[in-house]
Amino acid sequence: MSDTANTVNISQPQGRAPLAQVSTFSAFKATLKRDLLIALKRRNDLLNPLMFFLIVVSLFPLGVSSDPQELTRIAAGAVWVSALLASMLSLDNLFRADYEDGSLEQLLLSPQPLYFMVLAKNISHWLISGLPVVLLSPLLAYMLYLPADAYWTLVLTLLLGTPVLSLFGAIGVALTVGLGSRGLILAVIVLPLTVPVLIIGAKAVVDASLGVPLGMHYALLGALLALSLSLAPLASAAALKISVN
Amino acid sequence: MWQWFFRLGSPKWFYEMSGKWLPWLLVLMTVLMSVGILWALLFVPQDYQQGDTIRIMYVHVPVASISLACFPLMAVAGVITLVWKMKLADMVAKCAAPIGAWFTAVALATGAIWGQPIWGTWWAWDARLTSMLIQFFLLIGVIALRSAIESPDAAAKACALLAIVGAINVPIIKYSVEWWNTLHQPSSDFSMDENSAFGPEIWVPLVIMIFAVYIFFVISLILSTRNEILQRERRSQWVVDIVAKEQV
Amino acid sequence: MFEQIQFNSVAEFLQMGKYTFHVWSVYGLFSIFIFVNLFLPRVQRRQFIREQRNRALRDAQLAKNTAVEQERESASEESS
Amino acid sequence: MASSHVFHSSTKAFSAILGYTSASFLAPHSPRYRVYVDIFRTSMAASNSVSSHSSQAPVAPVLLQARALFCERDERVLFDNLEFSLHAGELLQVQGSNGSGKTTLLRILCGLNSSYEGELFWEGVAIDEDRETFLASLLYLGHRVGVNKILTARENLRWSAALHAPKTDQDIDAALEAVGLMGYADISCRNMSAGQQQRVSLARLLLSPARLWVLDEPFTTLDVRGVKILENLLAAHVAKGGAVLVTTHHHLDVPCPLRRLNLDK
Repeated sequence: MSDTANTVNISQPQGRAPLAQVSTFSAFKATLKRDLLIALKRRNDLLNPLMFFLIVVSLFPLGVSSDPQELTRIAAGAVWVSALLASMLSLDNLFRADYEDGSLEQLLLSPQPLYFMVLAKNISHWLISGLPVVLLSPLLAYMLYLPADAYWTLVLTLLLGTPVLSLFGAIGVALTVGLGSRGLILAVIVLPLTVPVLIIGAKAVVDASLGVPLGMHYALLGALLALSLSLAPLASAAALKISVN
Repeated sequence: MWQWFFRLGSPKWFYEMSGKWLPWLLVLMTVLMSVGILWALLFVPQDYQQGDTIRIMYVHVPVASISLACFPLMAVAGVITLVWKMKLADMVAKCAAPIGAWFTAVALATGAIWGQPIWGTWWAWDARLTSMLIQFFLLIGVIALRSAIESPDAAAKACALLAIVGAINVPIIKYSVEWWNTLHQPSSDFSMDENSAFGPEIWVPLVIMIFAVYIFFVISLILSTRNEILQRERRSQWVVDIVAKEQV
Repeated sequence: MFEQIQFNSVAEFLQMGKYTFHVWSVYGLFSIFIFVNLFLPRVQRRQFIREQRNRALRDAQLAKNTAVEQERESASEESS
Repeated sequence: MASSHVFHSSTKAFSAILGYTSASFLAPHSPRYRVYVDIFRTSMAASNSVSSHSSQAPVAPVLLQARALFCERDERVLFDNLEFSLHAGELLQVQGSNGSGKTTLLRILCGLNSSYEGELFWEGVAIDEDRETFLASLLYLGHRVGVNKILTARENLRWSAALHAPKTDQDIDAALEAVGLMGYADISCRNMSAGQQQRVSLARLLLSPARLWVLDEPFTTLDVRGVKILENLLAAHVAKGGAVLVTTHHHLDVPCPLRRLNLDK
């Protein structure tokens, strides 16, 4: 055994060891790929938010009225509220499994900037749960008799708005991921934060059918997206650190 | 300066000092509040449009203005909690949330009562009321998060973060609600700035009431913070001494 | 500013023009609010102090009880 | 913070003389606001189980150092004024009864738990100041294995390697083989036993360039062969000049310098 001890003392590099050269980008890609792979392997999780979205939207004609004129009036709001709820429902998958199996600790202890790691998870979450909703929305808009002028606006505003929902939602999930019984607390925390997106998005669709120019609406949504892209992952990262504590 | 700052962070020091301030604050509040309320009820002239409902303004506006100040206060306390790990800041933030929620609820209720004769309904999706309602939801979220997390340390940090995120969001929410509201329907002429004839006989009592309610807010914040300090420091000797001494 | 009190009689003051309910309910709500916010902390404080005292008493009692029980147990073991 | 550097270099000189750092009398304790009586629950049981080690003249540099650590959980002091240092080429076993704070200590060292007081240094620099360097040198395996059950063993390792240093699939397969999971690379981890999942997690040790391994109860689910494999991995890492911090109730039988830190009274 003593020769092992000898090698210990001889092979000491002096000074601080050089940093392992890992590009953040490749870690970012790996995280993105991993999350997408997990989602693809769990088809149900992929489908559930979409089905939820479909069902909630189809509840509106049943609950409100099947009268086309009335549905036309509420179409924009109904689709937007349903998209909001669907993205809220799917948020649970964002950090939960990673927290439970310990992968989250590995992520937090990686020498990568956490901002990009959280961003990668956010992007994959949006690709899985947000994008399908955006793609399905024209069909539902048709079922609710949304005026034809507003279709593109609906798709575009959802395209700009649903990432914001994911990003804000991630903060709430990160704050509550360690809680045993989260229940509705996630919704209570996150839903008020999403009010601006809902207001602007739904209003843009209404205004599009009225022929109002929409530059302002897109600018506001874009500003929200830029703001949340730059700040929300930082807040989520900080929240994750608090939650694993 | 820094020494003072960190001494303020000591719960014991705060407890002792606030005990000295409280009587003075209570006297000041009682005087200002009595003057303000009597002035508002007896001497303020009737509004040519609103009649005697103008007197509601002297309650609603001070309460509402403080409920707006609550989120920034919690956010500042949150930054101090996260950066300097000062326990007192978290205690203040913890106590400010329910008090702020109460102020917001009262502001909403008085706003609704004031609005009824004007709108003909108890609730209108007026920009101010709506953004106040959403701020109420945000505060409820912070309180819910606080009670959901068991570890006080994690709860402190999580709520600090949520308060900061919320405080960044409040102006965005306010702006977007106003934008949504003004384009939907013409703004109700219910806001103060549109009362062009706004003489000192109107605003002097209002300023007095705002000061009075601010002091009231500070007093109730200090009172519940003192309780929180006792609760958290219950094992330290000075609290044990207080418990032993106090007549119940 | 204080030219005059705006009301000619107490009854008129209590009536507040057309808005008896509106004005007085707001001021009533406000006074309840102030009252609750100033006195609830007092109540909580007393509760806390009572709790702490009871806890101290309980701890003392508990220590005594366990001592008694242990004695009893050892006694019953001997008798059986 | 420059003072901490200066101070630390003097500690280093000390540690070179004493063999391990016991600079508690030097450390300027930050005044803590705590009135109740401090109970010194922890003491360092620094016993060199390998006798040859203590007689070696040149002492390996200190990698990790903890100074005046205090931690309290649920109104109970877990440890107070805990001091220890971990040298290159050393294995430190943290011992203690259940609930004595072993896991908490490891999580504090890694930075997963921040509710503590005291100072931590990595290679002489406060970890708070240069977290990135520390994290690049750290591999932590916790209670929860960090293996996603839906992914296969290879997919799991590909991701965790990419966080530190990307590896080819050949490397990953070789690592899996080394931990006795040959042929399991494409099996979904859901279909593995707890011990096998633990082994997947252990394969990280082979793939990571980290110098410091922090392992929380790594032996729990392993069978006899698994235990042997892990012990050999630890010894090899230490022999290369790495450092290991491990909690276990298992009696470590490793051919390398071993020190014990006892968190019990």
